[in-house]
Amino acid sequence: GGEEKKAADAKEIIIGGNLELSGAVATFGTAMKNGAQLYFDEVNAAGGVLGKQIKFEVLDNKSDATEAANAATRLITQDKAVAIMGAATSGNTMGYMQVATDNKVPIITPSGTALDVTVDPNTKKVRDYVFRTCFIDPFQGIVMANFATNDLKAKTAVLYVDNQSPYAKGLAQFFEESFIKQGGQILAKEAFVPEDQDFKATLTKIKGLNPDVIYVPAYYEPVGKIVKQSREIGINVPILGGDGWDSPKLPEIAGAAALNNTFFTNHYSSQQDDPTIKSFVEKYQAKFGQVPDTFAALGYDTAILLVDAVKRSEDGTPEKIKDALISAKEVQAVTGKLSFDENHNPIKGAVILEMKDGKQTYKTYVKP
Amino acid sequence: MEEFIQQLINGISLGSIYALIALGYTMVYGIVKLINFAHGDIYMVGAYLGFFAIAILGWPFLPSLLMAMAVCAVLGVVIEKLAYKPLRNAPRIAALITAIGVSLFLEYSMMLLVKPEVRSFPQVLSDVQYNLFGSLVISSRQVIILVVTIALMLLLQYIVHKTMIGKAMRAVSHDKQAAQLMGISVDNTISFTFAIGSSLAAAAGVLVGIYYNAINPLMGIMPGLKAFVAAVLGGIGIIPGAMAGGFLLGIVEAMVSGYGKSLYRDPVAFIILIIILIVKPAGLFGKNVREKV
Amino acid sequence: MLKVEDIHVYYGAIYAIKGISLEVSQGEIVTLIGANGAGKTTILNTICGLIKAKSGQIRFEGKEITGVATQELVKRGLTQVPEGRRIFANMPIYENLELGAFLNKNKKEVAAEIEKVYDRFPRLKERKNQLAGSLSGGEQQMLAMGRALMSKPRLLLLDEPSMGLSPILVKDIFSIIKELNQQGTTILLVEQNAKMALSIAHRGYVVETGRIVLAGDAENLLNSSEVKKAYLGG
Amino acid sequence: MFQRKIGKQIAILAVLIIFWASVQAMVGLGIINPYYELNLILIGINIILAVSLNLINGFNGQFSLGHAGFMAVGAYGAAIITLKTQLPFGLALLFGALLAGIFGILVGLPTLRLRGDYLAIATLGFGEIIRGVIVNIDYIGGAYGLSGIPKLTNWTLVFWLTVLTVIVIANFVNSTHGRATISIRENEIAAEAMGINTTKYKVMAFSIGSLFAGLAGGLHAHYFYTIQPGTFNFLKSFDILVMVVLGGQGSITGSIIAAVGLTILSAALQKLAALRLVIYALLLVIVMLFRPQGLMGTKEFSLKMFRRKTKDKEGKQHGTAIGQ
Amino acid sequence: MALLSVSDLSISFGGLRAVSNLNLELNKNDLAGLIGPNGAGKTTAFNMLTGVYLPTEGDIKLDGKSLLGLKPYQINHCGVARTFQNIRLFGDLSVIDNLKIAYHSHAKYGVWGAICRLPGFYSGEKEMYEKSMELLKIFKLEHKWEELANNLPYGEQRRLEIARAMATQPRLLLLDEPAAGMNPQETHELMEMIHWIRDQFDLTILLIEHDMSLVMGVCEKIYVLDYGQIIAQGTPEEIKNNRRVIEAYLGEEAS
Ligand SMILES: Nc1ncnc2c1ncn2[C@@H]1O[C@H](COP(=O)(O)OP(=O)(O)OP(=O)(O)O)[C@@H](O)[C@H]1O
Ligand SMILES: Nc1ncnc2c1ncn2[C@@H]1O[C@H](COP(=O)(O)OP(=O)(O)OP(=O)(O)O)[C@@H](O)[C@H]1O
Ligand SMILES: [Mg+2]
Ligand SMILES: [Mg+2]
Repeated sequence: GGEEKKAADAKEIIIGGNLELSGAVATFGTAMKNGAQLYFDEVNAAGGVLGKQIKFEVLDNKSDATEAANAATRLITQDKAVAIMGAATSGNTMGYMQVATDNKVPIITPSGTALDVTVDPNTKKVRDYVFRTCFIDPFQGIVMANFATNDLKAKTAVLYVDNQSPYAKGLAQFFEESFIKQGGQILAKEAFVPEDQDFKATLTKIKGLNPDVIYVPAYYEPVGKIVKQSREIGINVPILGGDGWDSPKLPEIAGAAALNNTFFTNHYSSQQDDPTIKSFVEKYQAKFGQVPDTFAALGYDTAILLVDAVKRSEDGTPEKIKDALISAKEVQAVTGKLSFDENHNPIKGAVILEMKDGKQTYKTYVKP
Repeated sequence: MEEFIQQLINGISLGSIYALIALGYTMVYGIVKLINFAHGDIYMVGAYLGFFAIAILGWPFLPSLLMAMAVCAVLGVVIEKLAYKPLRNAPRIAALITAIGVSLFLEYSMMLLVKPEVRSFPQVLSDVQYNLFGSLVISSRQVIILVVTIALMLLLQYIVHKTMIGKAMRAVSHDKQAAQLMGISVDNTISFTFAIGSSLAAAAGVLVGIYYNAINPLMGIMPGLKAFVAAVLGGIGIIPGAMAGGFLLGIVEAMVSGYGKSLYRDPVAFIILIIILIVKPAGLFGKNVREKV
Repeated sequence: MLKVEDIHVYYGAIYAIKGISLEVSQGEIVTLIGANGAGKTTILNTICGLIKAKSGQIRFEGKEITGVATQELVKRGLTQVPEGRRIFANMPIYENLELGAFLNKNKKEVAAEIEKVYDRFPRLKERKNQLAGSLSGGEQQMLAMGRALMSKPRLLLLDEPSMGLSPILVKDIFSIIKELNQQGTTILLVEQNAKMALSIAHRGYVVETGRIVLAGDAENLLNSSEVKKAYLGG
Repeated sequence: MFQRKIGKQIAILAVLIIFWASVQAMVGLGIINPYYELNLILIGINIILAVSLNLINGFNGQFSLGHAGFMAVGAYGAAIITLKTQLPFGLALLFGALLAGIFGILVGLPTLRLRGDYLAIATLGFGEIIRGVIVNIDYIGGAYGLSGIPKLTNWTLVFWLTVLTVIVIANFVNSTHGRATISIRENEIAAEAMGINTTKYKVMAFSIGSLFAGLAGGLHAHYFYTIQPGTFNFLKSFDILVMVVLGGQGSITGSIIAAVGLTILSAALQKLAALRLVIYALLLVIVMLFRPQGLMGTKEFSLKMFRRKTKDKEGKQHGTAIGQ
Repeated sequence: MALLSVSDLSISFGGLRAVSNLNLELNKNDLAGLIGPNGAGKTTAFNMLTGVYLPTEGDIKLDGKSLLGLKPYQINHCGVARTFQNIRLFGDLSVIDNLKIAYHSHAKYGVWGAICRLPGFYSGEKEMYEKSMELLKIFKLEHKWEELANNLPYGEQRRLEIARAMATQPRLLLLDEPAAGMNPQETHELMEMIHWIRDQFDLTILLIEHDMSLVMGVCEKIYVLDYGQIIAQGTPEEIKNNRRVIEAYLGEEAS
């Protein structure tokens, strides 16, 4: 019966959310959901797109790849979503992208940075229906390696990675390659798991190696503890990281003083004078009572990209939305003016931020 | 050599946290024979209560700690009355599943209540780094946690083995009906056990929250698991065993990270654990008492 | 002293006690005899509050005790030596005895009581630091008796105290029971060993499948032909 | 007696074929959409997991918390074969299952002298070791996991393999070997004294259980395109354990009912995010409070349960507490 | 040659020498008793005979073959079966399953036969069922075959334990207090049964018991253990009148 009802005839446009609302990375998924919801609400308040309201249908994938596939199947076949946003991690995105591809529904992961998400590593072909809003691992890794060699004059480095996160491992890999290519030396590769509380054993070992810099591509919660404990045991060298660091929580956990002499790559700086950024930060704070982190910003931007694509698709069908995404041009978003390259990765530059007395300060901008 | 000692310090400091949580775990197990999987989550609730008192109400450290302990003691007793007591005569595994249920309930109702994000404590306990013999570093908080752990271990050991209520606890653990025939109130004794166990968990939660300075609703899962491992390693139900197990686990982890590959820390730690268990099937302190036939 | 009136007890769907009334007066030894599964243990457990009766009344020293918690009854001077000993296996003998006097907060008195028990059962003194679980069956029975005496009960319920004991100890146990009685403890004794039980008891009840089928003076029961046939081995 | 068994078996087979065919038809007609089909497949996989864990925990009375680890071995074993060789899917599944079974023996032999909670910790540790090792092997994808696994699992395959699992385990359990296994749960000392080689049967239960967990893993890997070490952590083992206990330890039909029920419940609550786990947790506690022995206890669900009320004794065979 | 010969068997638990230098000889078809005060070491001796405890010294030979170091199940396969002082039935299983489990070592089909339900399975199961029912008849439990073992009254549980031991088809049967908890009537029936199975199955029986009516009534030879040592052995008459036994065990006025 209702099977035939096409998205085009429906009263609402259903956009799916396949996000981590429970389980290990529930924080990320929740922030993304908030960010996206903020934008969808704005759009709906302004009359919606294509004359329809947007309904953001979010399912919890429990931070698990299998559940992500489960949720995607439901969003597509039950809820008739025309596009899906998610998941927060590369792994969970990879868990469900094949479901979307099989059903020809475009998906955008706000923060799945692994290369393989959009490009099949075996065939080297781009995955038609998969997009992302964030950097890819190589870009951030390389940018930071360059910064370490050129600006910090580092010759030796230690990698300290979240062992369960493909994101962290990806960044580390490209940092390593690029750093070595420029004549640097990696003294050791160490790992932790995100639930760890105590890092002192490994840090003691790292201290003994006496590197020029330590690269810690990971999310802010363990990073905060790592920075704090490094300083406690007397490691004073620069500590470097990626966009996972961006959170108002970081200085709270690590302590402002400990964070001095740390640097990380990011999409934008919440201190930047850009009006888009300013208004986003204000609106988010008004609605959710806290400063947005990267995940919230990426969720917001993903929503912008999706709405833009729906608008340009004219009929709101998944196929057309996909085409519209491919042709997205300079869409003004919080994390930059976004377009997609041939591998469905956003073309955007990175900023390098330095933490000074608990504040992010803008260091340099690196063009894509 | 110096690095080795530093790693030993790191291991003991990490281990004292496992031990601190394991104490309550092992005591409840010893008396009620229940693997209280919710223990790690009471630890989490304790941390949040401490956070609430210190960060929101602006209370000083000690009253906050005591409040968290008291509230969690009540929470533990309530959980026992509602979820475990009706299952006293049921198969042990039923209570275990209920405990898993309670654990999930605490985690996710807290997630709804306080949101999933991390919180950090204001700095209430001053933290001083001491440098010993040049480059050895030890912090005042590490010392505090270690001292608290040992003190609580001794206190618990005293309560369980030397006081009459402790003897009652052991009697109840062995045979509830026979204990009643001695004039012991089983309900009160078990409530007391849960109250102590839960307030210990809360104390651990507040201390660890302040020490690592980050708490979230799922923070109890891993330490809960590690503490359980520590308790088993030491011989579950045996109070000094829990402490030894915690220290051992901490030291093993530190040594593997420091001298082996941190990439393989958890697998190696577990392999060592399994080997220890194969050699000592009842844990380090457990006597492998054969059932009298 | 104890008055049980028409109690009915169920284990789930199993109807174990089908209306039993009995009475024990101050200073008496009363024995319950009956086959396996007749319901003797159930009666004792109901009296001391470990099982709840579906209906019926139990009065102890004039006060209604139906539904009163076991530990409260112990306080009031009623305790039981349970079937199968139920000693605390992972505690040494002396701790078992200490627990017997759980309600007595006077350390000196407790110590004196323990000495009395040791005098009665020297074997326990020899092994006072041994874990109770590794004692032999007979040793455990002695411990169970001694432990119950620690609370200085006025009414003592004994459930098959002679089970698994060597003949010499059986005699000992029975003479101890008699002696206890002479020193003022009222005793309700459940026994398989009907002959011995009736020989020290004042009165007896015969229980069969949850009902009392015969009651009377111990001597009469000992000589009744039905009892002889069923419980005295011809 | 033999005749009657054959009659019964044919009847059961007929019911199964009818069930399978009607689902198949409804899938074809689109009455069962891919989402429902996915859940049917999940149900099948969960049944295999629960029934196989029940053999270890329920029938043999050993407390294993490492079932997800064996599932991981099967999943990776099978996926590697399909991804890195040209061998057919059937062989891949078999390889995964056998590999898990071998791991079962390897884990079983040294750890079976441990009892109760000590065994639980050792098996849990084993599951975590497997995961920790997989995370570090780049050849099999490391933390990324393996992706691009072809979708070879389908409803028909899952259905018949679930049936096969249930039959094999039920037949094992309802035989002298099964009784030997159960006697260890009941009283190990007595079992040993009655001539039962307890080590042999413990290892057997462990390896058969893990073999089927491996099979479930292989099916899982080839349905969801990708597998990651994180999927097989101890929380997954808990999930399976919950199914076993909820259904009744020692009841195969209980495990089946619980696996079906919990899978549906999980799907039904999907929209509720954190609230879903609160509800799930409450349900878990409530069910355990009202039925501590699990839904079925150690009994099996059968039509006889209804017949017995009207027509006593007559219909009974040499049926026992173990059930038929 | 003796069926069972125990020489200088000793065991210590920590400092406690529970059994010391125990010597025993049982010939085929003997029906012997092992008595002694509580804690004398009788059960411990059984535990060593059946491989539950490893003796610290001494040897146990069955038909000339040493049983030392064998696991309990291996000793059972050699033909030694036992009952336990504290009943150890498979409580949540039916009466007949308890027996079928004991028949396991004589089962006629393998694991594959079971899983694939080969014809051998059905005939094997049928045989086990029939043999178990036969035993149940002998022990007057056939009407309770479907009952859970836990639900049997105590006396019947004791009988079932003996029946279960018999199902392993032993040559030597060890009974630990088989009459405990039975009333005189039941004890009397048990005595006759022990006699009967000894003759019927060509068994050798060694039993521990405190009920003197049973021991004196059924045993042809009695060993008395005290503090882990044999203090007397002989016929019931000799034992009854042995001063040391009276002092240590029977008590005065032993009629
Ligand atoms: N916990 C229980 N659950 C179910 N039924 C029980 C329980 N305890 C006892 N029964 C049943 O209640 C009846 C009475 O048992 P009880 O133990 O009181 O008998 P008894 O006279 O003490 O026997 P014995 O001489 O063997 O000790 C028996 O049929 C027994 O099977
Ligand atoms: N595992 C053990 N650890 C320590 N002591 C033990 C152990 N097993 C038995 N004993 C001791 O060995 C002695 C003999 O015990 P055993 O059980 O053999 O006695 P028994 O002759 O069977 O007595 P009963 O007739 O009372 O059953 C006892 O003193 C007992 O305390
Ligand atoms: Mg009784
Ligand atoms: Mg004995």
